[in-house]
Amino acid sequence: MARIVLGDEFGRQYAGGQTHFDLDVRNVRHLIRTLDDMFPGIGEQLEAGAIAIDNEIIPDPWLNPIKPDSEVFFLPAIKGG
Amino acid sequence: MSKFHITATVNGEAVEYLCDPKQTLLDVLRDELNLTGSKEGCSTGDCGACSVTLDGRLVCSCLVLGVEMQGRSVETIENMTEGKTLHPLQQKFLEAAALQCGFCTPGFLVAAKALLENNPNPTESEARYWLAGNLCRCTGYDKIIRAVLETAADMRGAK
Amino acid sequence: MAGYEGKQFKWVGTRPVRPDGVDKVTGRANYGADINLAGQLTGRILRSPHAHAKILSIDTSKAEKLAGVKAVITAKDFPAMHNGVLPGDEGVNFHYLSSNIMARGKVLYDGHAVAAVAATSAAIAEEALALIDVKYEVLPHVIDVDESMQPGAPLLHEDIFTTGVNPKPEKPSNVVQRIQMALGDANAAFKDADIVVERSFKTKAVHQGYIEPHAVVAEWSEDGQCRVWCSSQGHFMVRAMTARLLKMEVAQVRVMPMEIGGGFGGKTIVFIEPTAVLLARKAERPVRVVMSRDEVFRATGPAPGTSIDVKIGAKKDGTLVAATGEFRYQAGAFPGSPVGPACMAAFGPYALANLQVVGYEAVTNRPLCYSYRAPGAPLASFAVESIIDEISQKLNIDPMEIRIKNGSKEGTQMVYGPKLKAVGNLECLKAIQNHPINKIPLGPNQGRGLAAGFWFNLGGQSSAVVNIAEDGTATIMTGSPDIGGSRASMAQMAAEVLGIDYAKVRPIVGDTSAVGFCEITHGSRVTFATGMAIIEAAESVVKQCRERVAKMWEVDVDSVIWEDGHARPAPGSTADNQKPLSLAQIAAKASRTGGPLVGSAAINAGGAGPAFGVHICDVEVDPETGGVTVLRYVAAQDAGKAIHPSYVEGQIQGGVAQGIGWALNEEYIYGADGRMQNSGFLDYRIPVASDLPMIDTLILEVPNPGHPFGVRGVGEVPIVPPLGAIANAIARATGARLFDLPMSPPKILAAIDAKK
Amino acid sequence: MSGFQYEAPTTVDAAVGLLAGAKGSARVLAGGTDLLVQLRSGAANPDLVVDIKRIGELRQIGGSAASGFVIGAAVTGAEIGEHKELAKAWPGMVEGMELIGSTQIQGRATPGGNLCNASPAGDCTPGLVAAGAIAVIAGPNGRREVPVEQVPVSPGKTSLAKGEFVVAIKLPPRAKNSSDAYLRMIPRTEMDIAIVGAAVNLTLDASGTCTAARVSLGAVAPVVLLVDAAAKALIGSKVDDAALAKLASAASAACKPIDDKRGTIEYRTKVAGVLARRAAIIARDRARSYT
Repeated sequence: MARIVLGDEFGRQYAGGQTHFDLDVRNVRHLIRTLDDMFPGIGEQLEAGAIAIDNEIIPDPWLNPIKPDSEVFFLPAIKGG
Repeated sequence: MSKFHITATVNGEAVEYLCDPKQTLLDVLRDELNLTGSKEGCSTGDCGACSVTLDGRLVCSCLVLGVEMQGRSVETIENMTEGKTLHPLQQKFLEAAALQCGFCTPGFLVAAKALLENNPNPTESEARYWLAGNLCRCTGYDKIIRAVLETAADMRGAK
Repeated sequence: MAGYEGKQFKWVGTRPVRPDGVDKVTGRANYGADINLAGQLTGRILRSPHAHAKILSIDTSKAEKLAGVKAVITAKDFPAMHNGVLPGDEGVNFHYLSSNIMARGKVLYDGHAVAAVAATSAAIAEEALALIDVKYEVLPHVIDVDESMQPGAPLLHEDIFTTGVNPKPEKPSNVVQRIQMALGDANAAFKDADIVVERSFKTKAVHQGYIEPHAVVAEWSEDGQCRVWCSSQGHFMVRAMTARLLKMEVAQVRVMPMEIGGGFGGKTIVFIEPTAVLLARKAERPVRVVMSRDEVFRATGPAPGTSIDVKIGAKKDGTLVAATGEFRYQAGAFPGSPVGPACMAAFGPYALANLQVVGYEAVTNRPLCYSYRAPGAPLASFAVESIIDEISQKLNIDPMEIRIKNGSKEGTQMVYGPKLKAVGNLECLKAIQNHPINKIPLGPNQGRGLAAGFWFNLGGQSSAVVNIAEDGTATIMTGSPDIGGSRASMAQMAAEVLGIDYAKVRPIVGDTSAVGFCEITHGSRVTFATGMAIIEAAESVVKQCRERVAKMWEVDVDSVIWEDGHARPAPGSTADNQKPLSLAQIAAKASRTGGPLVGSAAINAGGAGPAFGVHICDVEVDPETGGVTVLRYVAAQDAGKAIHPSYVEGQIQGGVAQGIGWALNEEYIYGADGRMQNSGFLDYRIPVASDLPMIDTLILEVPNPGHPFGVRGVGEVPIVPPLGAIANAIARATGARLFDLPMSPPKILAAIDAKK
Repeated sequence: MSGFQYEAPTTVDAAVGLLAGAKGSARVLAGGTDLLVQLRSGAANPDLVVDIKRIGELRQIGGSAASGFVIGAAVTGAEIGEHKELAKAWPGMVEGMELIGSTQIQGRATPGGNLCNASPAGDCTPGLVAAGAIAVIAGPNGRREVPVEQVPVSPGKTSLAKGEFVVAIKLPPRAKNSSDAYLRMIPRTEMDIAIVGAAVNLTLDASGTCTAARVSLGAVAPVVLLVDAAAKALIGSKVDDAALAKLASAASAACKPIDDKRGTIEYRTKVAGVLARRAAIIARDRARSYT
């Protein structure tokens, strides 16, 4: 079971305040679908943001595998100057 | 409003051009004579990117009218090299990484050349004040000022 | 990718002359405004004189009749866009983007475009603008972010409902979003603090201040293909946005990247390019649109003004126990403020177990607020660093010690989620601590200020091609506009991998039809991400060479190694008797061994390592006028691995200079009518050469594990610490601490007098 | 408006003829550092522009310290700065001129232009007013001379009649133990418009007592001020701390400034006194060594 952390923001908006989840997911695409099934509408929001897996911000996370002991964070997109 | 026919000397060569009274020397250089090395950053004389020498005097070409040029002589960045050889300031700017985006660079070089002709041994403060009319947003001026002072020292040594 | 740990570099880390240098010192380099096509027209844009008004009517008939006018356009010439963010739009609302480029129904700021003309001369184009009759119904306006958030404030948009609040609001407002992030329980943890300092800060909007105004030339051919020449931080961005806004096929638009005269984030979005393309299509002639400096200030994408509350609690020994921050950032006329990164970066240099950050973004009647170098971070850092300094004064602890004691490092949990990998925060602090500047005695009215800063750095999509010519020289191409010398670093990295001379590598920036996609040059990503693509492409060439030589030698590829630009027999391999072959020798036989040697790479780079910077400066304040002189400035920064140290130093020095201007004098000044009063370089005061001292730089190299050479982005973090460093120096020089930016002479004198 | 009539006469009479005969609005072009900006922004839309730089007498500096200098209205700041005797006799007036803009601006800007642009913040004008300079004005009725402070009447407006323009600025003969100084406050070190400017011109006797003084302030009223009360504070004193304190409060008291994007009423009023005091100290020390 990977540890999934939504962050306060998405937690309050979609998950009734819950931010931490333990989910059995293969990759990020699968994770986002799973979360969208749990909290309809969250998927599109998560797609627009950035994702960190095991403390590494992943630019194209869709097919990125998630290990059972992985820690996954969803965070706001960052724009540079 | 009919155009004015002007005969002037640009980079040592006699040129003729037609211009509207409202066109600046910068407009003439860039649009009529295709000398685009002088840049337009503000058109109010505040950035120095259009610096040229007019009858030997450093000026902003955006603050000179094209019609004022009759019989006058202007030198631009395009005439700074001696043949195929870069001017020592140009060479030093390259070696000292004294440019980033390069947009202010022609103006700085023209102004710095005028400085060294006027004062071959400037202090850091003299160089900074002489060049205060040339804005650079990339470098923080550090490498530019160093390049100018080092070139001055090299040129004094060469004499 | 091959590992380079411990490798002795030949080119990486040296300071060669940049390949584009000669063109730039001779005036030969071409920027957007330097293009002059046959039959080219001059485009000009009519802009709103009002901060907020309903457009009742636009009558362009007189202008259209003027001799020499070839096209006039208004918003009705732009296709309608979906109002919302669609998946795959990277968060861009194209209805807003289109409405910013040409006002629809309402003008939302002084300088908002309402119409454009193309004519045979600038004089005629300007005359035509004067003939366009726009009838307005002026509406009340709002500029300040706190006022904009008030109930009953003039409403800019009917369709903005604050996100991030429960329950979802039923009435529209100017507040775009509320965001929140937390570690532990800050509000509870304050009770463990021996001292709590809470302050409110106000800052004014500032501009990136690049010297080159936005410029574009657009041309259509009879077969419906469109070519665009412009300077931007991303010609692929210009292509994508222009095609989308004008409902064209992406491949129909070919964007030529001209040299770019500075951007700093301000050229990461389109302002005039689609307008020029439309004018050119309607006029059936090439059209050049070049902004005036006044237009650049009034109608591009400056950084936000803000209102910030920060509260920090500490133990007597200086240990930070809890902190909260509320960051209220102006958006411009449309959503897009960098409040997210601000919340995430504000406390970046500190390891805090209990932290809560809240961010608000509110639209205001000012130009689109867009990216400026480390977007959002400098303002948040100014607030945090000011309070850290005040705490160190109140606890009588050295400001360096308190920062080292609480400094974030590898393993520190960041408020935005991940833990830090190897970073150079403490290394920078110690480098500054050991710098000789600390030994220089300060005179009367002088003060020394310290501040630390953090920026994420980005990776992302980049493409690169390495072509080997028949004589073994290389031309390398990327799609990343070179804004500060990246062509030099690309060539250095290619030369390093290929093992050939730097002078034998010629780098270019390819247009959108010549090279694969590259994201915009932003987020300090080019040397990191595009450089990684170059390395990968060059490594592919090396692999091809080894394979071909293996065939020639009739050995397996592992028997061929690559060293100093030569294929050599692997020691003790079956190829032992073979003579090494140089890249030139291999290239000369390419036609006999499988054709051209071309390496290419298209990547989506992860692993961008965060950057930290620590700055210290000395200032002197004239107690009778409030004038500030910056006497000395030293900046230390972790570059991971400096590919071209001169340009790393240049990035640091440039960021520092911008930060000093931001701290002392730069601001958007608005009249009661909501119009900008200082839209020129005379009264928008960016630092001039005589304002600044030499800026001493210390480059530290804590390798980024996410890059083969250890590279970290370096371009952005240098602008984060200066605001705090200058504020702290002024506070220590005068005994009066300022909480408003800019710290201009009248404000400083008032603060000094108030203290008497 | 796509253009204007441009003329570059070579005599004062020809210039007067053009200006007097102009149909519609006419502007004099000297250095052009203000006029060209106004033309570009649309703030000025003249029908006629008369370039006076080809008139010989306007491009010369004549006279001497003893007899009094005559500075042609179209002489540039750079040329004034390079005139050693002028800079020695009137260092304050010269540094005021040289503070206008950048090196590039100095290559064009003129004292006549700075005076006739009639900005209360013009850096050259306070020095000229403190010097007691006279403007020589040519017009359809011949030439007349007026104290320079009578040329500007309000921001952007002068007392010149149609057909008139300034041809020269006369400085009085320079007595020994006299000197002057000009200081301005700007947020940067260069390239700014003065928030406040102060010029002090004074003469000492052998004992170091101030026998004559003129104090002028810029950017604190609609026009550059000549402040008699401030001068009185110096005259008869040894320009000591007590006199300087009186000078400073008299200078501040004379201010009638506005709040604008460049400064506040409070700030301008306070700093006017500070700069007047500092300028007086510089002028005093210079005067002691001027023979």
